[in-house]
Amino acid sequence: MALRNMVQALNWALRQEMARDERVVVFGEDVARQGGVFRVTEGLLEQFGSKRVFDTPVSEAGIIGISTGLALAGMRPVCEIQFSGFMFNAFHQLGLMAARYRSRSRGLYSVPMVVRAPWGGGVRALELHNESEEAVYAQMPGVKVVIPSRPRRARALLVASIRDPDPVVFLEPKRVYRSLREEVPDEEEVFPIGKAEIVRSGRNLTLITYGAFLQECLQAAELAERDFGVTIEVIDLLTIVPMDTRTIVESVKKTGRCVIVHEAPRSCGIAAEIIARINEQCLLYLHAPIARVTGYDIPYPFFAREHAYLPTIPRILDAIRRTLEF
Amino acid sequence: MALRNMVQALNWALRQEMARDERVVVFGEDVARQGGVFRVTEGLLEQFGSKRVFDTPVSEAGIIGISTGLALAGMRPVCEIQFSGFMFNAFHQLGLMAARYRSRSRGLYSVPMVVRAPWGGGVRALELHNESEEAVYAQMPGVKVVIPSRPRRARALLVASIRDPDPVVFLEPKRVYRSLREEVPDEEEVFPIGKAEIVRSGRNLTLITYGAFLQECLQAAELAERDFGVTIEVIDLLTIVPMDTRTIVESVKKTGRCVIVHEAPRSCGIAAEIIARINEQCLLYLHAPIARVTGYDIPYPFFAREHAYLPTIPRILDAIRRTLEF
Amino acid sequence: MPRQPLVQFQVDYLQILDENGRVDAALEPSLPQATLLQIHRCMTLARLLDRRMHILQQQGRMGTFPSCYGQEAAGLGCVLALRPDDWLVPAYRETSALFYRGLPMKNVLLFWMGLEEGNYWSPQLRVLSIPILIGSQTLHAVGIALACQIRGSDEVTMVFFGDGATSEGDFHEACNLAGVYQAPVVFVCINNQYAISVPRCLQSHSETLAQKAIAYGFPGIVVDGNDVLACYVAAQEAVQRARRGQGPTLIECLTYRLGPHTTADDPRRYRSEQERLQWEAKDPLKRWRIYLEQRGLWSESQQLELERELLAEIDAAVRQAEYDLAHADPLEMFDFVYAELPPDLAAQRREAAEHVAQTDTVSASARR
Amino acid sequence: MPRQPLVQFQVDYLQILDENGRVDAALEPSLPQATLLQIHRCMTLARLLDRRMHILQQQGRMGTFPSCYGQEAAGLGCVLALRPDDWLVPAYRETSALFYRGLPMKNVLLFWMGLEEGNYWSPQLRVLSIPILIGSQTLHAVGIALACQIRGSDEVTMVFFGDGATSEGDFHEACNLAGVYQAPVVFVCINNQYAISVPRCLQSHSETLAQKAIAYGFPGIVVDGNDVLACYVAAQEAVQRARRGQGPTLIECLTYRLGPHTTADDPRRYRSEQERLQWEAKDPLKRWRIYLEQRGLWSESQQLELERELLAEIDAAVRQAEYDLAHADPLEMFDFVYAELPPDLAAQRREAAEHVAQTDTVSASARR
Ligand SMILES: Cc1ncc(C[n+]2csc(CCOP(=O)(O)OP(=O)(O)O)c2C)c(N)n1
Ligand SMILES: Cc1ncc(C[n+]2csc(CCOP(=O)(O)OP(=O)(O)O)c2C)c(N)n1
Ligand SMILES: [Mg+2]
Ligand SMILES: [Mg+2]
Repeated sequence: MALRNMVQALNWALRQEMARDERVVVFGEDVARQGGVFRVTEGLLEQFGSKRVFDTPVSEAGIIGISTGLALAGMRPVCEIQFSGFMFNAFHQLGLMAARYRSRSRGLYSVPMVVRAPWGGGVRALELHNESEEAVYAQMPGVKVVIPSRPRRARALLVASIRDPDPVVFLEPKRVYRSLREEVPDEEEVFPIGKAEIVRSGRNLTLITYGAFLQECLQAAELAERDFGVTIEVIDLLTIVPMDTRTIVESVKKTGRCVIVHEAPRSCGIAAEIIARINEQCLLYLHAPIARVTGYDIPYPFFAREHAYLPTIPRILDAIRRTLEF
Repeated sequence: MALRNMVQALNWALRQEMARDERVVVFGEDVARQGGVFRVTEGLLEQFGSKRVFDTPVSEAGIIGISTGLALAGMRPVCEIQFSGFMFNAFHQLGLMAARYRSRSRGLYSVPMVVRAPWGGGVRALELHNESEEAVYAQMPGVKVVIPSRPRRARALLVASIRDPDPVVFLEPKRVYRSLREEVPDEEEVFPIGKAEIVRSGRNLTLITYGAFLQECLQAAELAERDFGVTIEVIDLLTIVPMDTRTIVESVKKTGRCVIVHEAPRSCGIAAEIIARINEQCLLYLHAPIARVTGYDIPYPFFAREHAYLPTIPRILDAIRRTLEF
Repeated sequence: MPRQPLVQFQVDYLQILDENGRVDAALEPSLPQATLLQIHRCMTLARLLDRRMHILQQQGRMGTFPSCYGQEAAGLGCVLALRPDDWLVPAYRETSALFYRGLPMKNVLLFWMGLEEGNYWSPQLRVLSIPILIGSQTLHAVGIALACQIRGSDEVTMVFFGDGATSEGDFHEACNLAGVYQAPVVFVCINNQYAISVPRCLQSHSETLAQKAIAYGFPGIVVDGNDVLACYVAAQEAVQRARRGQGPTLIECLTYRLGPHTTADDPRRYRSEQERLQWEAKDPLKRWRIYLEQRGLWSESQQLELERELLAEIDAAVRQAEYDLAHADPLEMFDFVYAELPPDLAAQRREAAEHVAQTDTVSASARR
Repeated sequence: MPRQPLVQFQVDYLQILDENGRVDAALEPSLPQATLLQIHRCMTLARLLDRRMHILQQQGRMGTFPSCYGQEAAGLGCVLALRPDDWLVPAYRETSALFYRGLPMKNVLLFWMGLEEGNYWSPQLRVLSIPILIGSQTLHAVGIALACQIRGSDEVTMVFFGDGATSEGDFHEACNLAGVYQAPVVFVCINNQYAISVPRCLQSHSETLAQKAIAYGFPGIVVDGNDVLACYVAAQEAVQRARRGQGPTLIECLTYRLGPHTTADDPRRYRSEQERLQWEAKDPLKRWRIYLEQRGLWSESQQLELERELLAEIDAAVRQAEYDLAHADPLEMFDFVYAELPPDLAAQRREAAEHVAQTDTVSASARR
């Protein structure tokens, strides 16, 4: 075991998978010589050479498009979009083309590719470098979406994504890239796509999140337990699409109360979908409305105002309190 | 008053607005000489000339992008995307650029444009000609989304959209383009963006929809009233973003039961958002889980299978029955 | 230092078999007789099938579909230059080329009858699914070409697209990436003069579409797209260049869609009958038949025999396709979304199953 | 008919003031003395501000920002050719050009301090907001140019973008549409040799970026981008062409980013010090100063005086910007999303207001 931050953990996953399977190729803007603007792909060029690790022009639709072609022809592309907001430039290639080759060809063709992208806000970055567009993928059937929150799972889920037979969008919460370290085993580790994880168990309220806000949620849970004399179950979704409804529903059946936290705009976000599923599968277990602590339905503000946009521990605590007191 | 189908009603709105305001220009693929593949823009070239009505190359990002520029410089562009699925090619221009000029420039610039697009399925069209991508726009703050269901409102809402100071995505349910006629007054008529309409009032269940499925919902409501001895309130959303939550919540407070119908994939769709809002604002009024009758979380199938994908009157009836019997 | 010329470029035009069937002997490629006849067969089949599909469509037995009438030569001529293990990425009008490549007619029928099964054929054909999103396939072709390049194999990828497609960002990004990586890909633009109603001159202000290659640093050439031989020779050159590791080529095939864009289209709204007649005189099939006859390879009676045979094949294929259509299970739409059906989607499948079964009875109730 | 040349093209190179400050008298434009001095002022201010911002960034008083060090001439030279009522669509490194145009320094500071207020200036400047999405602004420029064309006014639109931007689909669609409509727009590519770490040769396989214009049927030209005079003359020609209704032009300005891409970047990872030194020798400011001195317009003491003055202006602007930053109301982020705040969004604003107010106390509780 070694202590690794998320950047190192992801780099480790890429190294191991590239060594294990020579069909894996890595490319994107500034990923080769530069090693990625966040250094996730650092050293890969040196280790695997320029045939398997290469830079691209500034061309997001191109990156997703050639990635699709590489996958169609039997490779295992792992491409990078420099910031996930720039996925918008390639939504047609991803959502209409890559996501549907399997169904449009009735299984003759498939697109086993991974699209990695630094995702989310909170790092004082420029406009359009802070997007949380994950809910949009839910309306692009055929893709899977994974968002790790901590280094160990990040590594194990990236491995699973690379081995997955379908296109996976792998969103990396850049705010935790280097902010925490975990034991990440050197040996191979895979965590299944489609499984949420109960990272803290409790009886009085289910707190659901994913990505960077897991940290705030864990802290809020601790504070709430102490201040309100309850226990809180924290679920880390990890896979956003397809969602692990069962883990959610079982927890809510037990706790009867639920708060959901994400950075993305509220309307039609992931929290809305979770609420809808709880409504469908265990409405009568609810003691209180489910609360959403999310980004607002406004463009992510330039960074001087981002602290007012993003969920905070006080906002989460407040939602927990209201839900408990309801 | 004249009986008009939706194509005629929209054409009428365009003619009147172009005559009224010379800043209005109309363009898109095949909109000028051809008059649009569905003939919505028929005759405009002849009436207003090639400076104000023009064809474009096959270039969706280009269409939305120049439309943005035209609006920035004080024009009132009404562009057409030939089928709404091709909006994916321009999501970056719409969601990241057009939608945000007002906020990124703190009101110095604004983008008063309308993007029209035939939308939805059910007409035995090719792959990618049947998309219902409306929920995606909810994650692009700064745009408004309007989806009319019948000719009269279609006309009045298109007028409102053209006069709106912000970008409006105007989605036209192609399945009802020519399938029904209504009295549409010759004189100017405007219907406000942001208002839902109760098209049938009732006490036992709220049936919410928009677009082409209003017809099926009205029929299902009638059948349900007769078969189950209840009355059903049918709400036509008309504006999807920003949503008229108040009308929904008031209705559900009264009926205590709700079924939502749309063609789009289920997860993170408009129905999910409606459920979330009801959960937040009137959970305790609910007598039963809210039911979703929607497209499935799969790519819209090639047309031989579309009948099994789309909501049907039996599916709606079934959801109504289960919700009533819960 | 004054203003100086920095770079210069030229784009050529190639025609070998002219509109009257006269061949330029100096440029004439030597193709085996069997190939010459196979070309004729594929072009004739494409034309006959086009007519039949038009009827099927009018009878409501098929969806709207794009006619390939008048364009039978271009794609086929280019595809002649490929090896069987090369990749072919079609647009939606290269029926004759697909037949040459071995695609069963039933696939074409099923595709336009609205079944994904139309895109299911032998992987050995190395033909990618028919794309609907204009221009999108050019990027997939570059990706496939890169896969071959990375693996060190010498397969070439050929991709087709229309004049309209050249306006899309995807086309640009594909060409640019192909240039940068010197990918073994051949871009073939089937310039049929229209994108639905929009004429070529409104698609781009450039004198030719071939010159767009200059923007990416690789060669472009214009060929008579109704001349199988010119298409073949230009493609052969491009394929060899790609195979030798010398990068991509853009071939612009000048042709004309003699029919409507699709069965839903009325071309009289946007073009003159006179224009159409001018192009009809350049019909690729007529020209090819003269060429064969001049070489003593073809006769009127052979033609009649061939048409009889092909019509019978078409009848059989339509029967098979309609049988498949009638027996298609709607619920299979869930089965090819992911390699494995996720649990929640399985639940949606069960939900759909209830309604597919119920439909009859309940819709009967709806009709009461 | 044999293979024939069909079309031919040429792209020129233009330099007037060379690296050593020698001017080509035959090509030298005649600019008023005041303009020559104003150019010097704007370039010097851009360079000094760049340095100051670097310090502010390291002190945590500003976000990461893109340096314009070494590129002060290109944009400014081109903008000289515009009338005040022409439109300017910048990328994010044309600071000197924006100053020439009259943009207050405070705006530049606020923008990189993370406030939308940085993009709020007088509408009379006719300068569009600074774009972050690479290449996207080229389309907005074409739209603005079309608006002028439709209204029958003779304003021209000039748009800036980098070498990297030419790879984006948006750039392609913008050029293509501009060509088709013969829009009065001038495309100016600031080719600073890198897109972050990716060198020009990996951005496109074309010999020049200017030749991309050929793909759209309008002229392209390469100029020495560190030579204000060459940029001005090429832009002047292009602007006149556009104003006369003769359509767009693509100008490629060859320059070099002497600093890092942004303050977060370390250029040593991807380029040699030697390369940088070669380009440092071509510094546009050094060259301009020699030119002014040779014309008897500038002296060492004037330079010292100017720098003192500009540094004082910078100090004042930083103070103003930091004052504005300190007084910015976070909740205003709701107020410019739509012209009118929709009811549900107003509710979200109220929700946010509670938390912005509460933050202190509750976060204190979180710290307990
Ligand atoms: C991205 C996209 N935009 C628009 C369309 C609608 N559309 C279908 S065919 C067509 C014209 C394409 O013209 P061209 O590329 O010349 O091909 P052709 O039909 O002439 O063979 C258009 C605009 C589409 N299918 N995809
Ligand atoms: C659409 C998009 N893709 C990627 C980025 C990330 N990015 C920021 S600057 C840059 C390089 C741009 O290079 P160039 O156009 O040459 O401009 P320069 O920075 O050299 O002035 C990239 C890739 C972005 N901002 N937008
Ligand atoms: Mg065409
Ligand atoms: Mg650059």
